[in-house]
Amino acid sequence: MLDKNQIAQRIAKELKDGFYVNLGIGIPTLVANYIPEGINVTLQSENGLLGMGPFPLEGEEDADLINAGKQTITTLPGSSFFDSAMSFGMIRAGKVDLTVLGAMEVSENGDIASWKIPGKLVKGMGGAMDLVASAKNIIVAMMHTNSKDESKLLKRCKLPLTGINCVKKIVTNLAVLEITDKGFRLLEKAPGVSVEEIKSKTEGNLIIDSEIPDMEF
Amino acid sequence: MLDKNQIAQRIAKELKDGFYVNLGIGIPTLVANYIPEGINVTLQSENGLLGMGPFPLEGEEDADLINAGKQTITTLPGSSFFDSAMSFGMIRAGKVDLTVLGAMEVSENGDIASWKIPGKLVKGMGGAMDLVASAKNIIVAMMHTNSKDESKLLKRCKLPLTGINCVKKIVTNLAVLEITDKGFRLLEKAPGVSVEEIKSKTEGNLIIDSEIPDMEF
Amino acid sequence: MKKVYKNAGEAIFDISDGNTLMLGGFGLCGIPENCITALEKKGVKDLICISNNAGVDDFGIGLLLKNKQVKKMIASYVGENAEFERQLLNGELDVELIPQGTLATRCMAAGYGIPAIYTPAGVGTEVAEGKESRVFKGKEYLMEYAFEADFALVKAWKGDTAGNLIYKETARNFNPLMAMAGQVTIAEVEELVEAGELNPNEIHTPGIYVHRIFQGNSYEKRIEQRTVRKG
Amino acid sequence: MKKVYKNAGEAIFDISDGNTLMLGGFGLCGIPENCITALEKKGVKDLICISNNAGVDDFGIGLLLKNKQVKKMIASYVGENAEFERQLLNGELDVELIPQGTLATRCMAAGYGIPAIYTPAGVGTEVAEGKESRVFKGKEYLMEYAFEADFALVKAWKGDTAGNLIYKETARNFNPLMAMAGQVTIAEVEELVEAGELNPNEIHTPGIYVHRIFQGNSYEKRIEQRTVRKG
Repeated sequence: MLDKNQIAQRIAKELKDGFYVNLGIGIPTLVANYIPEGINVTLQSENGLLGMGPFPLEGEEDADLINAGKQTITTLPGSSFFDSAMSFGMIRAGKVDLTVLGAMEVSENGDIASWKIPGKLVKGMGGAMDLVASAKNIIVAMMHTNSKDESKLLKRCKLPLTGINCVKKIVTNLAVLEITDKGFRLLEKAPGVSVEEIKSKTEGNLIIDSEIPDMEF
Repeated sequence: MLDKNQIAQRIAKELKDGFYVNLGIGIPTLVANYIPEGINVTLQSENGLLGMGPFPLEGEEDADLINAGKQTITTLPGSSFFDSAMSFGMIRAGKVDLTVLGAMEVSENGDIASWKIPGKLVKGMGGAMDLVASAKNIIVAMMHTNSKDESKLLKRCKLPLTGINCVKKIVTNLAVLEITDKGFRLLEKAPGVSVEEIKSKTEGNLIIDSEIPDMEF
Repeated sequence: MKKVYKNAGEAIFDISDGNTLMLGGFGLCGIPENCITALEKKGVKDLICISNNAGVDDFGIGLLLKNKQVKKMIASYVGENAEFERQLLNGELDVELIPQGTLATRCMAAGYGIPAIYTPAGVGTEVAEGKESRVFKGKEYLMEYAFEADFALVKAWKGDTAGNLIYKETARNFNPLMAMAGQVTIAEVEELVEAGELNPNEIHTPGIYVHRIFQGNSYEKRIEQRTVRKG
Repeated sequence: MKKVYKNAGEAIFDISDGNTLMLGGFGLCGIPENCITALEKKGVKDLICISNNAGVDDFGIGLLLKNKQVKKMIASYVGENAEFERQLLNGELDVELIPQGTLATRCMAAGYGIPAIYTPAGVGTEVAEGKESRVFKGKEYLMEYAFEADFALVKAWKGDTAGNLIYKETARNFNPLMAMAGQVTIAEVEELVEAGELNPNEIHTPGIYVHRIFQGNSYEKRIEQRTVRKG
């Protein structure tokens, strides 16, 4: 079973040289720590920045320089600032190669629910609906089950949707899966996790059409 | 009867302090030479400039700094450059207070024809259709009649239209007129020109509802 | 026609009860601090505020919420504000949540005189309810209308007496979009210079969009999430 | 992933017969001179060119026209070119004239992933023929679609190895809009510097929109209307 950092590490393997990537809040943010050697990736922050760097050194925080999670950050050489319309413009136009974000639920047809729990206070969708509606390639990073040990990979999402038919791949603490016409196709399993366990914790249709290898990092 | 410079001079009297103004090619360009004392006007050039100044001194021409007529120009303090989408954006949003442009024909309901003569080569409408469709206040600067001494102020335009119901005021070599629900309302006549002459050279409905004063400059 | 005002209080003199305001900023970054304080002091009520966020309890739009000056909030994310939560649950506050890119683009559309645009954000979700949708090249989009606002309150880094604005880093965010969209746009700047002192090639918001400008003071520029790394 | 190319010839290597190209510039101001020369040399034919103007007889897109490489021209104003006129009257060339603001906005829409926008330009004229129109708040607008182009060829003043671009003065014009809209965007710049040497706050076109960049040479920057005043 993977921890959050290992999920991030596995997702980082999906990065290709030259990619522009938008990383959501939570596990997705950790992906930046595992960018493979020799691969040059540019991070987009939807509040108006390309070329996001690491957190600043203590004392070098700049209130005018934050990411979409409102954290103080830095820029890397070759960065640029722009307004929010251009930021979502480049997202909508498919210029961002990969979007990694968290989710509460994903359905077997690629729907995602991530922003609202009825009965609980609604905080808002922020940029998530724009991202999932437009991104060329969406990877969801999440735990395979919720705190009640219920599957988060469902036939149909129960929570209000963020977007439909959009998720391409899911990396959980148990497995790597891709969305196909017929449901979740199991690609890899976490070291020490059995296919049976993944089956039992996946409510949506699970396709196992070959020997399932262990994830590599 | 006015010459082109006097038409421009009369139009300049319509300028108000703080106005943003777009001046078309031809007579409208001359308006810039007659901006009244104490009135601060900012000229917009639709190729991407606010704060257009006069032509450069000989030897100071800058190929990267032209107006919409492709003439070398200069900038004044407080100027700004922007792209063509923003330029027409501010036009469309009604931020430009006054647009002055030439015309081949104007009809009594404010339609304007200015870009195309069937049978002759079509050069294109450039930004004229955007300007007339969006400007808050459009003044047409033109001769009252064409080279065959036919009226250019018509019941209906005969040439292909540039825009409809858009012209507010017309300054010709003979008169100042405004467009009303019922046609051209004569406001002023050029010094030495009779109301009868204006009547005879205006094909569209001409409203004369008071004593017509001479233009003042 | 002077655009320069002495301070926020003078610049917002005619903002009235029930007005719709756009307020620039993302979180607490790039917000019109001086204008917000002046609005709080003026005590205008029943405001409709369009802003990406609603500030925190004791800063930003949170100040206006605490003071019960806001009737309706149009935003994309409001998760940082307990007072907001309380008023919402008590039915004291109306809220409309819209996707962030839609919010940004509806402001831009207003500034560009485009009455409506199409975006895929929200298709198939509750955001699409009651909205017209349309398929272009096999993909579904929602039609979204340009915003209207009586006033836009924006914050820039540098400005000049002609109203030209330059923003700093990610404090740009919604500011240039809202600046274009206000019926009346009021800009507060950290540094106000004479027309001619800013490079015309580096202007983010041309002065034509800015009706009033003043040099703000005492900027707190509060940081919401101070994150640092080890040296 | 290197974006930097040695010269125009290498950067346009895969432009092929029948491709749709956007070319930046207004008149001869801010046109991709090096790319045009390379296209002329390469001899690709049946091009569909989207550009505000068509150059003059012996410069700009005029060079491609003279060489009979252009099948169709989409522009707002083409009045400066006698060869253009000849080909058009002979039926050798197809031309589509559209309002300048519509041209600009259709490029921007493409770069922003917005499939269609509404503009009042052309309502009631022959430009409206065959187009869908719609009334918003009592005013009629035409629906205009985002442009598509295989390649966008743009010219900037400064660029860096990450593809960021800064334009100079009115040479900006259509360049940033087309840069956003190309399936492949090729930028030629007067000065190419290393990533990090341009101020990120002053970038006009973020590098994400630019796929290839090279430092051009021998810029002629011809002036169409040299107008001067007495000193």
